[in-house]
Amino acid sequence: MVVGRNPVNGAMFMILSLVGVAGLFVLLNAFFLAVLQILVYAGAVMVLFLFIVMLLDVDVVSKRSPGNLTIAAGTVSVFLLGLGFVALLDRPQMLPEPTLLAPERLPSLETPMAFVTGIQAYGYSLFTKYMLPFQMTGLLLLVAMIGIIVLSKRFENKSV
Amino acid sequence: MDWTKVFLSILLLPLVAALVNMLFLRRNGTTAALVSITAAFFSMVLAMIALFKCTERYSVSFPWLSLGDFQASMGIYYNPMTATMLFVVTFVGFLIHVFSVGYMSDDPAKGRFFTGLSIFMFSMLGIVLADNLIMMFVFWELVGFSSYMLIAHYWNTEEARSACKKAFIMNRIGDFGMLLGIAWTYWHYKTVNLQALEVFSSQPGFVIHGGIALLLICGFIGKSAQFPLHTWLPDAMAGPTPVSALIHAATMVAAGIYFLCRIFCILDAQTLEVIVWLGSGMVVYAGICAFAQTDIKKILAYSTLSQLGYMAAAVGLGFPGLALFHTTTHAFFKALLFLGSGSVIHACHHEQDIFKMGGLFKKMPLTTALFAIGTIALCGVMFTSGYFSKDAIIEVAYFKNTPVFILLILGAFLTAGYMGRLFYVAFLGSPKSQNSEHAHESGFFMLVSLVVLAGMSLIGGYTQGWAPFARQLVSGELDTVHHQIVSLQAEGLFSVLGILPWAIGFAIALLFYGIGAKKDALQNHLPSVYSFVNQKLWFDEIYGFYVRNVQQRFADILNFCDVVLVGGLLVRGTAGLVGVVGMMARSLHVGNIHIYVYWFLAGLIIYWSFAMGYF
Amino acid sequence: MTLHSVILVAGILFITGFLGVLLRRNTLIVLMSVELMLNAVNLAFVGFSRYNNTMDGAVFVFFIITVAAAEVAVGLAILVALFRRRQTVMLDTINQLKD
Amino acid sequence: MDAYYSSFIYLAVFVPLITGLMLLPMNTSAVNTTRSIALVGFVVPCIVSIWFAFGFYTSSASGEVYQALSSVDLGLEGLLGISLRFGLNGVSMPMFLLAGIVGLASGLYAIATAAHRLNLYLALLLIMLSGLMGTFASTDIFFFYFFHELALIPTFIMIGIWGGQGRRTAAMEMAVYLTLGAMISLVGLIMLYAQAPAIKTFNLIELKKYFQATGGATVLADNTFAMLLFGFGILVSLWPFHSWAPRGYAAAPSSAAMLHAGVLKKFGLYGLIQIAAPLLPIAGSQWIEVLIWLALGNIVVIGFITMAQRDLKLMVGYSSVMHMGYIFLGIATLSVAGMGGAILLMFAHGLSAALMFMLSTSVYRRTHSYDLNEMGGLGQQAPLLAGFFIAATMANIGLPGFANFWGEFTIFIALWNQYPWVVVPAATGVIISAVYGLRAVANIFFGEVSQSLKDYSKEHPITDIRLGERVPAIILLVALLAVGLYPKWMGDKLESALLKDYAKPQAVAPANVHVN
Repeated sequence: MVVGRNPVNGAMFMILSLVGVAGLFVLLNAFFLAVLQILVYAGAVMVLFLFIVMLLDVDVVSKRSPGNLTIAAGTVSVFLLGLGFVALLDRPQMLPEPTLLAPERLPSLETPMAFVTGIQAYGYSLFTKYMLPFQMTGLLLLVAMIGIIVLSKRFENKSV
Repeated sequence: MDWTKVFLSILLLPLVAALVNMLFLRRNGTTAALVSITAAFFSMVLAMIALFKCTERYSVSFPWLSLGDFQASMGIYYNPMTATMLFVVTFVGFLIHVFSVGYMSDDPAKGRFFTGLSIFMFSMLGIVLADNLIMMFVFWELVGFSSYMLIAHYWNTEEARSACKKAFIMNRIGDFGMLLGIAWTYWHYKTVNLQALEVFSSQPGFVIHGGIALLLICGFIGKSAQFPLHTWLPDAMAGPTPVSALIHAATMVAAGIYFLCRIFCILDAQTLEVIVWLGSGMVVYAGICAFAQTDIKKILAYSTLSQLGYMAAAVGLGFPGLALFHTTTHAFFKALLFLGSGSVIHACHHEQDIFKMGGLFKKMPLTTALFAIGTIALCGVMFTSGYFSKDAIIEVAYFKNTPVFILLILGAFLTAGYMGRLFYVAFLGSPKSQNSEHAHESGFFMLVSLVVLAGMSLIGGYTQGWAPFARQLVSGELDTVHHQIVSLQAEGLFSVLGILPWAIGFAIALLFYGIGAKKDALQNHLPSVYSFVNQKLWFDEIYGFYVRNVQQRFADILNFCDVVLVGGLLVRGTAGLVGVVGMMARSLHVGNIHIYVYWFLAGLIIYWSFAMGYF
Repeated sequence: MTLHSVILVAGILFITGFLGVLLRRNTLIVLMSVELMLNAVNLAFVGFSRYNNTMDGAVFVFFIITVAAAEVAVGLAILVALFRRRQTVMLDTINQLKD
Repeated sequence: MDAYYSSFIYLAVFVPLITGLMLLPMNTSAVNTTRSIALVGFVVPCIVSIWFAFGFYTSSASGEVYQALSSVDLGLEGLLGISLRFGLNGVSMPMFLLAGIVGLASGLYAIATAAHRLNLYLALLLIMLSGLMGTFASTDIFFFYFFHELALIPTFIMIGIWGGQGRRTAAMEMAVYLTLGAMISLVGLIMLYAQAPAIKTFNLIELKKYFQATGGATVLADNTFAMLLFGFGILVSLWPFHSWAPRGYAAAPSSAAMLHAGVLKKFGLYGLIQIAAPLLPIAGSQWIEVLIWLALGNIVVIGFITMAQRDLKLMVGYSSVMHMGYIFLGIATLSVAGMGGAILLMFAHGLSAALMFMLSTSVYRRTHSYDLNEMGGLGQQAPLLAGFFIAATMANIGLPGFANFWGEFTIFIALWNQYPWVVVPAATGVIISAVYGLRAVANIFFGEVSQSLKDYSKEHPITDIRLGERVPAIILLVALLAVGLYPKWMGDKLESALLKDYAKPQAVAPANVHVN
């Protein structure tokens, strides 16, 4: 995706990596998120991407070597990544294997909710502790929807 | 009889009249005049009833504002002083109202004028009745305001424009000191009630604070136009003549003297000394200045200043009763003189220069005769009212303070001199201008008030005829003076001194100026002396210089600093700084998304090193 | 399954996305790369959530997915609008924001 | 009973807001409908405030100085301690009344002098009025601030759209200063909130109780007071943070200037009196000396600067800045008398400043000039305008009979008790204001008709003051006189509230011996 220049190929690889991440979620016992990942990302978002790619029908652009600064930035970022790994490796004692809790155990609302695989836990969290952000997200989606409508509408008027 | 209601009616009737005039009768001058006169008349009647019937001290007080430690009240304190002044103010005020009907008959803004007169009466009566310093200050300021409005009556003339401003500001300067004095009194004596102060001061162990007294008399200096705030008074002649009469004779300038008498109990010896010298200095200074004036009203204005000097000297010598006595008689004859001059001016079609008058005795004999009565009363000719009051003050000075005595005698001599000059030049001889040739006797309203005032000028000095309660004010002090003079065996001296100054003054004026002179003899023969006198010791010039070159410059410099430093450097500078920061921030926004990525990376590095504890 | 490995994968994904943003000039691919970075963060979130044994991280992922979906929708709308106007999706030619 | 009373506060706050919002989408051509809707929005708060002023009882049996208390939880009470709380005490009542009266006067003036896009103009004015009523009626610090901002923002917009010369810079300068001041005071208010973790509320009454119980003599309290003092000070144009005021007012359309200079500017002073000083008396006393010096700067320096002005509107603006000095001095006494005088003067100055701004616009309408040197003799053509202008000037320079006098006088007396030497320079302001006030009157109205006025009046015949200008002027003058002639009715209400807040720290004040 990063190396290839064709956006369609890129999008395909992207789907691949998203599905991979979903698999990792499954491994981490976050089944709900994995499903969500597949549905929203691989299902909706990437389809949207592909749709736009097709719609715009962008050609494969001419190759242009990146600037020195870009290369330097890339190097630095890779270096940082390496540094992070080294830092992680330095402290093996901080990495105990987390134990999994029984998925059916329901948490009480006062104490921090323990990690549970069941979907009910998400419901509890969303409608209690994260009520306000949840509402805000709803608002955000609404705003995004209106924004998209306005964006597409305005340019149509102008182009006519 | 419920005296509270009586006094309140005296006070509020003019206010009601003023309100009615202001709200409904702006265009209907004649009705407005009627309303004001009615109010003044009933005020006068009630004041007379009080004078004869209310024979005890009377006080009543209403709380007016209370905020923690600060308690202000409005109230009435009635004592012989109040009785006398009430009568004088309402009586002279009423006559001036009557006179105004004739004098202002053809003025288009009669409604406004009578509104002003009524407000003036109201504020003046407020001062007279006030039972505490705060209330007095309230009305004190109101008097200043109403005189401002009255002086500004002919508001389209340049003189009125500057005169009214000057009068108000000069008064304000005096009030500034008075305000500080009141604040100090409030906390030092813990009361501003006049009666309470009287009671306190009579208690043993009471120490008068000199600083307070000095601050308080600033109010007197401003209102009574004493040195160095006297310059507004001659200029105030820009107003209509009845106003000049009201301001000079009965009320405004007398308010200063009245105030001194009211707070006499908290004036200390040094302050009294100051007052004496202010007063006696003014007697001579104003007397000399009067010689260089050709405007009939300005001569009278300086004469007022000089007479105020007598009153101040009396207070300063410790005889407030005599000061009020002179205030009373002065109110009569000075009102007479002003109204007489108004009658002359009216007849001469607003010609005010005495060297353009002349021969008026033929055209308007009654006015001339009445004016003559006023003149002799002012000069203290035997058996007129002025004689009694003025001589009493001179006698006091004789046994109290010799230099002051000499100054006062000199003042009496000067008075006769300039009044003689005025009378000979303006009334005798032959007409010197078109205007004076066509002069005619004034109408009924003007003459009637002149006649009454002339009568009072002649008999007002016989205190035996006063109401007993008011006589308490002067009888004691007159007796003291009499005993002193008898014990010093100076009666003979005073029988001579009672005649000598005015006789010599009149004689010299007659010889020097001659009858019906066309030109000022002093200007002809001694031009240098004349011009010196005409400069009036350069007070106006000094104040003018101060205002133009000191105060205004200072203000301009501060304004410049404000605009340039605060407004320019600080504000624009801050705005500029913000702008620079903004420009720097904008240079980061190059529009290329890759650049933002670099910033992102830089932020990442900083964050990472922070997380690793390198910072 | 260790936290280690999860973070390692998340880091690699993040850097990949980052390099994509850095190197590519096609706005579509840049947007995809941003998505990839968000995914990396999601992964790390879930890992830490497991590690700390709380629900918070997992719930956050939920929000991020929602926001990302909205973001993609809006971003693509802008992109379409831009393309209609300028006939290009290349980043280096789109620098009108500067002024 | 309180609930019944307080429903009227809601009426006074929200009727202008609702009518203002109603006007926004109105058709510009429906002038008469616009005017009548706006009239309702202006009249209701005024009537409510007057009714409150007269129905206000001095002290209740329980010693509670607040009346018509009410609160509505908007969902933030549990989280932050914020509720929409309304209530009036003796300190806020005069301000509430002031907002009502000046609001009506400026509204009538705006209605009578049709600007272009009248519906927007009136709508903004109404929103501003709603904010003002809300500010002074709030007993919740958060909403006290919130309503202030609600009133502040329309000011900027109005200057920007309808302003006179140099409106851009003026609006910018004003916006920068006022936002800065508001930010600083907001930080101060939040610091106050943070210092009372035990009660965790923005409720002013609770905070007062808490702070009076605990004292609050800490470094933090000291800093908080400084934040509040300077934040509010900037909002009130405390010298040397004043330069936004004269220029801003000069550029502002008259109704906005009336409301801002008259009422909104009192927000900072009100905050100092109602919040900062009673909550942090000890910290306050640390800052008094600074405050006194700055206030003297307001009086003397600005006084002289006012004298140097040649432009009528700038002069009026500077004089309004100058009078703030007296109020600050009154606050600096931290005593019942001084604070009472300050509130009286705030009330009076609000009215007289509004009147001055209004009348100077009226003068401009007739002469098309603000240049004092070019004018002259207007009194002949417009005697009634001259009369109103003189009355306004006299009120402004503190003539007895107008409320200003009692304010200034009380402040001087109160100040003398603690700082006698400060009174001397402060009282020179009495002379200074007379000098510039009377000069303006003399230059505009007295004397002969000036050449430029003659030239101008040839083409534009000069008329006297019209009914639409007369009515608001009379409203303002009557209010000034009502307090000026008999200040006790307002003074008693003030005293009852102030005694509760300021009696304790002033225990050392000498008892006032009064002999009657």
